[in-house]
Amino acid sequence: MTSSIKSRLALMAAATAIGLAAGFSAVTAADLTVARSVDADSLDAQKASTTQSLQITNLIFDTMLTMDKSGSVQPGLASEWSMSPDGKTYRFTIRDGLKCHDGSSFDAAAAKASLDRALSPETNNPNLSAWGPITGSKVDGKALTVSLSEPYGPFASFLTSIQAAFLCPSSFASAEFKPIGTGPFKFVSWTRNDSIQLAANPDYKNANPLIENPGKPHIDKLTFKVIPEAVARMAALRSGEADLVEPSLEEATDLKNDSNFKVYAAELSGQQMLAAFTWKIKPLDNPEIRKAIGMAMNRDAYASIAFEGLVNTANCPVAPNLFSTDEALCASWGVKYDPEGAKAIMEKAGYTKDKPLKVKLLVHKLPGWDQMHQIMQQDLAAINVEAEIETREVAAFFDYMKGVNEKTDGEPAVWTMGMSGVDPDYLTFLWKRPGFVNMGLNAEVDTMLDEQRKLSGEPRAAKIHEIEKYLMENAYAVPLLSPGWGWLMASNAKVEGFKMGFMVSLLFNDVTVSK
Amino acid sequence: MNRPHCLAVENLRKSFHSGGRVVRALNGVSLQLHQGETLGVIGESGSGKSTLGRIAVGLDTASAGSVMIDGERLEALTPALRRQRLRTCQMIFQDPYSSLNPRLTIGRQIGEGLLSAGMSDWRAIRQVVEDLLERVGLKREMHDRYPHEFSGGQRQRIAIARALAPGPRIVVADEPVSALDVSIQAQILDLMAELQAEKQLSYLFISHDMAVIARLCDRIAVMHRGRLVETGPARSVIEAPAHPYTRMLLDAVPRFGRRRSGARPVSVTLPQHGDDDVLVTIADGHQVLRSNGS
Amino acid sequence: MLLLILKRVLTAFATVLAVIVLSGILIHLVPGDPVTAMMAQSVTATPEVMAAMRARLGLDLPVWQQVALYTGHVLQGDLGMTIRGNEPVARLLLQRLPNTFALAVSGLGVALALGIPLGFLAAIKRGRLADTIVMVIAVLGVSVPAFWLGLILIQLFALKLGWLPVAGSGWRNILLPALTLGLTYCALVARMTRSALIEVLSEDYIRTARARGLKEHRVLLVHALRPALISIVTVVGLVFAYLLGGQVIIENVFSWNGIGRLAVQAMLERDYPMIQGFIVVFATSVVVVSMLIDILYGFLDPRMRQR
Amino acid sequence: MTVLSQTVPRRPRVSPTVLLGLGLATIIVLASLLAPMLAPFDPLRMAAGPRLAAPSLAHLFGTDEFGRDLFSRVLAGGRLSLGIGISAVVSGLLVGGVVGLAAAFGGRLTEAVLLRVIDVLYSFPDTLIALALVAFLGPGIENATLAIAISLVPFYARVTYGLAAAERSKPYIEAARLAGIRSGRLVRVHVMPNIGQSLVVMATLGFSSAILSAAGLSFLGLGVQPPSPEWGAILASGRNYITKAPWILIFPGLAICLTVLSFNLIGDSLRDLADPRRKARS
Repeated sequence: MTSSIKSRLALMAAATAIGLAAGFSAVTAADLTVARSVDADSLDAQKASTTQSLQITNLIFDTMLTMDKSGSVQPGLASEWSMSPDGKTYRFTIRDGLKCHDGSSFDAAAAKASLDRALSPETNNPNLSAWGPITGSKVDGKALTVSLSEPYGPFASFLTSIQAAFLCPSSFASAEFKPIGTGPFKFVSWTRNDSIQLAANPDYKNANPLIENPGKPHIDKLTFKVIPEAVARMAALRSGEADLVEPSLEEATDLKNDSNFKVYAAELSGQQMLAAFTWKIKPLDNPEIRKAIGMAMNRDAYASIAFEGLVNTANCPVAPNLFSTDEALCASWGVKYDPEGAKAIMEKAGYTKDKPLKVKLLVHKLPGWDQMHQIMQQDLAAINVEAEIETREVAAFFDYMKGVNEKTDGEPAVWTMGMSGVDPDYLTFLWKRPGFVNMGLNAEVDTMLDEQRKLSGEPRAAKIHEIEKYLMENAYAVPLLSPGWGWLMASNAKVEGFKMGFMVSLLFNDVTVSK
Repeated sequence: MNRPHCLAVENLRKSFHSGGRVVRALNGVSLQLHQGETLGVIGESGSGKSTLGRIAVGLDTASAGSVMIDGERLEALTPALRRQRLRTCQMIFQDPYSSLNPRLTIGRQIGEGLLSAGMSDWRAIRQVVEDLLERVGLKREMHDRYPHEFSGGQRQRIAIARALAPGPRIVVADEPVSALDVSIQAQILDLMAELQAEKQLSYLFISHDMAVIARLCDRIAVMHRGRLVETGPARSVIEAPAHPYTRMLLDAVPRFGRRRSGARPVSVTLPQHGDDDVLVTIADGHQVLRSNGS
Repeated sequence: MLLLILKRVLTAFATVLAVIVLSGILIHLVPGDPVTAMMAQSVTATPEVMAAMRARLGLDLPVWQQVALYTGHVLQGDLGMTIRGNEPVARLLLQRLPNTFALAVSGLGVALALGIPLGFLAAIKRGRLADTIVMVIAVLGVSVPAFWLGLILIQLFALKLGWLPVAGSGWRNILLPALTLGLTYCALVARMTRSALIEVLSEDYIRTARARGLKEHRVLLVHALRPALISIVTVVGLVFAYLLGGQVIIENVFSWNGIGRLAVQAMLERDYPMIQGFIVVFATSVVVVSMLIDILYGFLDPRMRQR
Repeated sequence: MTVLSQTVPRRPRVSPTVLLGLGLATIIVLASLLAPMLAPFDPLRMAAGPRLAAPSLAHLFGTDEFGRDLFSRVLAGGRLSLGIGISAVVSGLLVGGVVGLAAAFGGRLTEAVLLRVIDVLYSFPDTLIALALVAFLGPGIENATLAIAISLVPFYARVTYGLAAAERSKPYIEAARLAGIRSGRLVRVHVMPNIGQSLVVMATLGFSSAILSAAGLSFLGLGVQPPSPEWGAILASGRNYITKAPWILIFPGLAICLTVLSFNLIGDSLRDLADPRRKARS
């Protein structure tokens, strides 16, 4: 493992030299304005929980490791790393000459300070559990050594994620948090719900394999504006007020076919949409009924009509492109679209046109999803299931679902949700009891989920497949589409080199704006 | 002086808060209304006479002082008992238009007083109401008409009927004829006089019009700036007014003014009264407020 | 007079205090809490993490204790920190108040600039066709859904004509939301102007003025409009206090960074200190505005000044 | 409509604005009531025509993103919007009326307490109240209606109190009090019939604002849920087609406008008639 990393580093050093030479001529100093629908809620990467926050913090801070397109882990702040044979100790060698935005240097001691803060209960880190069973860390020259109480397979992947940012100690030295990191952009100002201003970090050295530009980003100033209304965002893009926006789904296809605009989709979003059931409530406790409902869902229509053909159907309970995900394998376990067959099952169970099964369709608001639910409602009606749609705001929705999933009687419900991450370990978060919004299943699943965490490589992949097979054969989940939210961006044609990374991270290092 | 009084007020005070200023409407007024008499209260607008009337029937409460009916202090009673005692006090309002509910037949409005007095059979109530209508000079079949079908004078007759329905012994009439034509005024005053004799009513008759007061009242009480400045038998007050304010009021009435002096008074300086000032008896039952020390 | 002001201030203070306590209790009685709302999108929050977070934020205390603590802090001038983002509530509110204020003032400005002339016209043409047309136009303004009008205005002015920007906080950005707001409230102003003028015009002194042979426009502008303004001021006060609460939908459509959006966001996120901070500031500004209106009222009406 | 039978005969000259309002309102109410008969398609049926088709003879208002017939949806939406308006106003008026009357006739302490509460609530923008309530209650047609009703309560309480307090000091009420009539009967027999007309007028105006609030809530995604063709909900889900298929936005928007306009015109004119100052003078 270690040797391959070294060779890769050498390659990168060469690439850096070429990039620098080529870079100077192409670079035009420019400002870029991005318009999003929602603002960040915090720029403290260890406290933020929303994608919109992490999209920003990911520009200010770096991660210890990075991930390439194939999903394998690469160096980041650490130039190399190793894992002890028992899988309980990790050693990260921090790169030389790393500079924080305020001029201080980022070394192993700084990394330890940041890790300690991430793990401290004082911090209220929403992602605390994802760091794994860490028992301690120590500085060893240029290296940071982290010890765990037991093997934790997803650890390296997690360290590449936008939730695992390493902060410079100066950012949390005083009572008020200052976003100071080592990332490609420096924090300038933030007016909540209005705009965030960032400036290029002139000292930046890139390690992310998704990025070509080895040094300072080409653009000088980066402004994130909040424009909640999609119509207004589109108007801003068309009028040139913004260069890059979250487009409305309804117009994205048109933009795609218009040479004045470009549309970007995050293939590496790690996002997955699922339909789930209140399986503790009759008659949804019957896997056959759940399967019938899954068979009624016309996922192709959801993708082509509700999402204007901008997303793909997905077959696994885990997003495509993540470790071990095998779409073909999943397809063989799951249900297939078969409304006739589904109707037959329902009628056999006593649900006819005149006496339909009444369920709630519990959902939360997102572009595309709203339309998908309307088609879904029609799909269900075709198999004698009368579904009443109940939409909530995201925050209220999951809070509400917690209560719904706890119940063992009452009105049965079908509900939809999305999940994203860089590692299939999020299955643990979802399905291990009590599970996300109380959706945890049973002891058998709990055991399998614990086991996969202790494994790595092929054995871990096999265990994950076992879990996925169980989930799908019992129809606890119906995988729908991927990706599903905020994965689209659109720009005018003058913008070059914009990319989207894992978990819908936004990469501006290579961006240039032609006149 | 020693005749029994049915209504008495003692040292009544009332202040209002208006726009941050305190307005003193009554500054310690004591007065008795004797059984069967008509006591006229006269004064310019703002002198507190209407406030006095409203307090007497319970529409307002005094800031200090007490109201007695048949010698019983109302403040000491429970609210229920107070309401019961106050039922013997009724009021006739100035404006015959706004004092009747435009959306209720006059029969119902008169009958309500009977209802709350304990009658529950609307047929019986109707009989009594029709009798009352007839008594105040209206036709029985007007029972089912609405107020807007009547003239001002007729309305005031209805108002009188309504005031009489609960069988009161005391009637406070607050400028009952000032909104009516002069020709109608006389008819209403005559009606009131007839009814008084017939039902042994006591009237507290409030007016700013000395001519009206003189016509109807046995005794007169003159109010000025929340104080009682002169009180006495009607004749005595009119013929020998002792307070400058009373004189000024009489001067304004051609009939009385001319007879008294024959010439216009040059100017009148009215004394400023304080709380120490006392009513001094100058003739039998005739008292006047004298400034202390001045 | 001084006593009156003092009494006013005390009543206002008591009102605000009552609002804080009442709203505090109500907010805490509603199911759902900020921690669950915050963790809704988090992939890795466990129940233990969330419980710890609740304890740190004091959300595990009984409701009355939380409300009492909060009220105490407010009395010391401390509105607390938001649960999301851990920022001072007061700073966030202060950041937005100028925006909301600016939008309220300019929206009101448009409403007056359109409403007074329309009402004036309707009043002098009373009962004629012009009156009907003017009033229908004015009422139309209040009948259009603001968000719909907003979208159409954006489409027209920002996209088709390219005259005005879509989002931001410069002076050119305020034009579209101010116009939308102004059209909404111009009907109210026009109505009030019309009926106030009609009333004034029937007064004796206007007839006298006309009889004296004064020029008609002088009668209207000098003798009629000024007294009519008194009634308009009352409406303006009401509308202004109302606008200060933030125009949630308008602010969303035009990406105007005002207090209404902040409030709604806080409600969706169950950010208690933020919600309460909004209520405190809002209740206070309503009280202050209504006091100022009373004073202005006094200046316009000489009879009131004397009292 | 009771308003008119009561008011119009009293004043022979009916203003043209009220006629315009009445005409519009009649058409809208009739169209909504007869929607099932008039609509050429099932408003929920997808693929009744091509997606996003422009208005044509087959689809008078065009079709939406699912190929549903917009004309049928707008017709069906009328029932929903009017229904929400009516139920919100009736319940808001009922509760607000009782609170207002209680404040006016419930004794000095009740009056002071209730007035303070009403005043504070009244000062909050009603959209904000409705929004907060829906955010807490969860969206849906019932909750939205409830939220709008509640947001109207302070308004109606305030108006009822104002009218009742003005009525309270009139001599005929005092006379009735002197006759020994208790508050309950006083309110029922004397006050209500006299302020009822003004309340009905206020209800007409509240009805307009309720329809607008419902549309606003739906627009924010917190009101009536798709696929229900409530006007605001159609606007909300169709708004991103503003450049591609503007008819999805135009027709339901116009429907809201005209409905609200008609009831505003009726309410405004009736308010003039019911204005006590004017009545006193005539």
